[in-house]
Amino acid sequence: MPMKENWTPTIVAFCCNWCSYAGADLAGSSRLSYPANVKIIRIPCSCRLNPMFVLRAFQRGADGVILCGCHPGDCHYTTGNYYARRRMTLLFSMLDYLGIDRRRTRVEWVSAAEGAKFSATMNDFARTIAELGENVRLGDLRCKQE
Amino acid sequence: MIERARELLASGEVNRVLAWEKGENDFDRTPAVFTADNVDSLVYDGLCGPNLSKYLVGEMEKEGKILVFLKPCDSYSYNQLATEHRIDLEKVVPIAVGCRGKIDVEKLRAKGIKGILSVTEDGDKLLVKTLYGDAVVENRKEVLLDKCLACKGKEHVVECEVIGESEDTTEGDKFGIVAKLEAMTPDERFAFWRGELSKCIRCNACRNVCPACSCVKCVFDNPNTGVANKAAADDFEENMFHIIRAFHVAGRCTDCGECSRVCPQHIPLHLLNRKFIKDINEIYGGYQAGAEIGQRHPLENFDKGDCEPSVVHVRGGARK
Amino acid sequence: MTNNLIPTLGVVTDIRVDTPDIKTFRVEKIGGGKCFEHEPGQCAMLSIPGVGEAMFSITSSPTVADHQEFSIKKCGCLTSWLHLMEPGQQITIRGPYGKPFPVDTELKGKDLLFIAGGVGLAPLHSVINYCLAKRENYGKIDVVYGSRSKDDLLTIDEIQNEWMKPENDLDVHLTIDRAQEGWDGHVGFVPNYVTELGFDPNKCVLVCGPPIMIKFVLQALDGLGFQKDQIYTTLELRMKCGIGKCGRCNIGDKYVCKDGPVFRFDQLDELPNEY
Amino acid sequence: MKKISLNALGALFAKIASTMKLYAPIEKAGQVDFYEWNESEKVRLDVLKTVKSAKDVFFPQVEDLLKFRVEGKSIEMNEAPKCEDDFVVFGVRGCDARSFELLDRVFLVDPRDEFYAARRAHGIIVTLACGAPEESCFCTNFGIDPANPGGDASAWIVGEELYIEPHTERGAALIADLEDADASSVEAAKKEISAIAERLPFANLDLTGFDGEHLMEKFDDPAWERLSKACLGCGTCTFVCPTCQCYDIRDFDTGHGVTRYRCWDSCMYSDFTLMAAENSRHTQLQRFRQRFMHKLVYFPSNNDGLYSCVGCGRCVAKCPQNLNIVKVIKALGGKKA
Repeated sequence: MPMKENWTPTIVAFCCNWCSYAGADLAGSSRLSYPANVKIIRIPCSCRLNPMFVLRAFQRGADGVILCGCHPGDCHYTTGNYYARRRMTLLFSMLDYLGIDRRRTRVEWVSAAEGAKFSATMNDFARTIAELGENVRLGDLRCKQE
Repeated sequence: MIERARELLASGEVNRVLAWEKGENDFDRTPAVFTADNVDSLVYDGLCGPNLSKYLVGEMEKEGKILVFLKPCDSYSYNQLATEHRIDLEKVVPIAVGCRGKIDVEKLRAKGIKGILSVTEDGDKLLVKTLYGDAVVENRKEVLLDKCLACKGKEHVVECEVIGESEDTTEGDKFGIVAKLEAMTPDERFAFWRGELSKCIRCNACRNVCPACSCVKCVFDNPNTGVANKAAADDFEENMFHIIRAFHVAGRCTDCGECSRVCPQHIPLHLLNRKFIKDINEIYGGYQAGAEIGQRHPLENFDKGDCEPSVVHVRGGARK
Repeated sequence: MTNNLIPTLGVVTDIRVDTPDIKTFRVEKIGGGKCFEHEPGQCAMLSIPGVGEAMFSITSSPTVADHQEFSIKKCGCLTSWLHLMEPGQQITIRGPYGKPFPVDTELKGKDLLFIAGGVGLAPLHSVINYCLAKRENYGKIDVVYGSRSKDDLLTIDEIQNEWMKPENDLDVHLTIDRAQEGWDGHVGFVPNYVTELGFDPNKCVLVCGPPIMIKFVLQALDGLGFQKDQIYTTLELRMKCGIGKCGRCNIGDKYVCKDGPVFRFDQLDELPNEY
Repeated sequence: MKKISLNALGALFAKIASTMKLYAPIEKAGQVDFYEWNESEKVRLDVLKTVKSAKDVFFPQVEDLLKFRVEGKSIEMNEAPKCEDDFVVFGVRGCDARSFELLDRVFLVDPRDEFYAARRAHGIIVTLACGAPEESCFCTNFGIDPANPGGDASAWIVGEELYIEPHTERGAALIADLEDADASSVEAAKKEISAIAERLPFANLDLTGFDGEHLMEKFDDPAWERLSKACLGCGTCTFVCPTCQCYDIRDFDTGHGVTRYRCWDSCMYSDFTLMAAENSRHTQLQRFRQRFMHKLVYFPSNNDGLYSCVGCGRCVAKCPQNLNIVKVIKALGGKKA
């Protein structure tokens, strides 16, 4: 598929309510910039992230998907992120196995105090995705036609 | 076997028997529930590929005990279903039966044998009668089901009465093909899976036969999930269905190989499941679903020292 | 040439709240007027793009000149969406589908008895109003209508103010399942009420309601001496195409969308009990 | 009668494909199905049965019906385009060719299906006789002759040559340039096919009693319980079947509009008849019975006794648990009549 003109990557960031969403908030209130094309979706805990959510984000036009949650050990629900960690490890590995670039998926632990880390992570991820180009392998053509 | 089934039926210990019967073709084997009236038509031989354990889930609603015959690999599915409380051990009498690997009629066809009328075993030889004359397959190992080439061994993991001898029919490393795929470039892998998955007709046979896919209502049938559909309208939906199908059974899949056996398009679906098994073994330590009742599987478990998902970025698989 | 699977656009010009879970929607063509002509008992496919399409019986009489109405109970995905709509919303509509009640043939000149339960009045509503508009064609008309409570009685205003007018010569017998404050009418289930009222068994009966009610109404009518070929009902099954091709709404070799939804009970008796 | 060497078929296909679309049995990832032909594809005329039948060509598994765009309270609607150009389906077996006539009885009767009708009007069918029928074939029970498969033109493979006999003008136009041939070798091949067809294990099924007259008797037969026992409720039999025509209509929200599409559905699925409140066929027994009753009783009752089965045997070969229509016919047929 030819690269669209003026293409900018669309990134979906799933953020846990207790740490990473607050981290994003802190980044904003500290006037740290992160790319405008990062769409944040708040989830109650990183382990709420159903693998289907990741796939559907790609279906509907995401070029990269990142999950942010509390640092291991700091989960508001004690252990949620440990489960999420295993699930995402396996899911990302499977996507890689199907030939979908592994750099399009990422997990980062961002605490409520780490506004700077949030901003840096997003900038870095957006740069990576921009280099990779548009996601054509795991998108839904019907959602792209316009 | 029929003898033993008849004995148990006569003693009243069980009131029905789950086993196999002959289908319309001489070589067809269909799962069936027998009672004392028709237990004589029970068949067990080298063609009885179907895994019976999932039928037990439906049988649990009925009164009385059921006798089920389990091949060594089926016993893993049985344990897994018992672990998930989908079968009530009080209502089942399992008997283990010997297995020397099951014959895949499709593989006979792939050998160019057309118009098969019957398949008879003679030691390691197979005598095949066809519309176009007879054929002989020297070694039955040439035409075993794919699942039998990754045999889990001759031991039954359910403690029960055993009838007959088993044989380990493993051929080479069961993760060999997975490893081969991992060694490809992402483009090659993508091309391979697109080619395979684009054949999918969404008949759901892989899902419905799977002993681990025992949800009462599948996400792909539930209109409220937003992903329910009857046909894959584009590439993405094919990918999504198969990723999610494999993911939902990850950690619970015993690698019974039924998904690949039933696929009308011969998509090697077990390679998706086996990838998860291989990853689990390598990252979280060796695990065999269904090895014993009551195991906690790796995805409902964790270790504080687990590696980060970024491990995917560094381990295995050729880089672009 | 019209394509049967392609709907036309309609606009919902009025929404009336009838009961806590039933609303009546008035649908017109864009620019006014009826989307199509229909006969009493026929259905139409309504749809909201992105939500789904479903079959609804047309509640208004064919004699209404400028619109069609649908009384719809909120029970599934599409109906919940319909209930969220506001007037002025466009929807898609296609139809009419199915065979109507034989109002101008078998039922003409007969005494009629309508028996409805809950939202089951919706399809009969069309027939009753049609009969009232052509009153001279029919003999005595009785309506037995029941629902769970007085708040669940559909179009009660119309029943009391229009149907019950003396010049209509139409008897309405209302009942609710359980006694309730502010209700001085009959209390009890529809089948029992039918037995209590004890109708003359030479009438033609049109019945619609929940399956359990229909089952017992049949027993009640049988007890009164009615024959099965005097009793008509209208059925509902899952439909997708409306034109007898998608394969889901069949009962035996009959398709509800094409050969029904109106069936006479002696016809149903010859079909498998899969409805 | 015309003929062409099998080696030269590629040139014939290229010539046809230069003016219109050409569908043929093509191998992809080890399986053969009808796909659009181009020079890089591998045509497999030697494979008797494609996995899916040829009905895809006229009634695709997924097709768009219309597109909506919703803005506020208003809706904009655009009908999907219908087939407007002629196309050729090459290598259809006799059973599949008959299945088109059965589908016509569903889709072309009033009110007719315009999407299907457009494809039917533009499709040119070249059939291929079955050189080596398989054990699962039972088309002869339904009056189909695997040696004379019909269509706009029929082809026979004899040795290294393909003989083609046109039946219609459109069929004749396709092969006008080929060299004329003598029909005698084809006659011999036909005899051979017929001889095998007679020896097929399911060649003589007793279909007496499968008609509208015995509807309730068949419906109430206690054998359904036993027959449906092993049914997984998957859709394999319905999706490989050339005559199954049930479909679903669904909406897909693309984020910038709504696409309404139609796709195959299966009466074997638990949600096939599910409504908001209830399900008229809630057990697998009922669903299993529906499929076979439809093919063997309901359809003939509405269509002058024609069965909605062409005996292609795909379900016989593909059912994961080896349940099939032959088993049903044998269990319920013949008796009582």
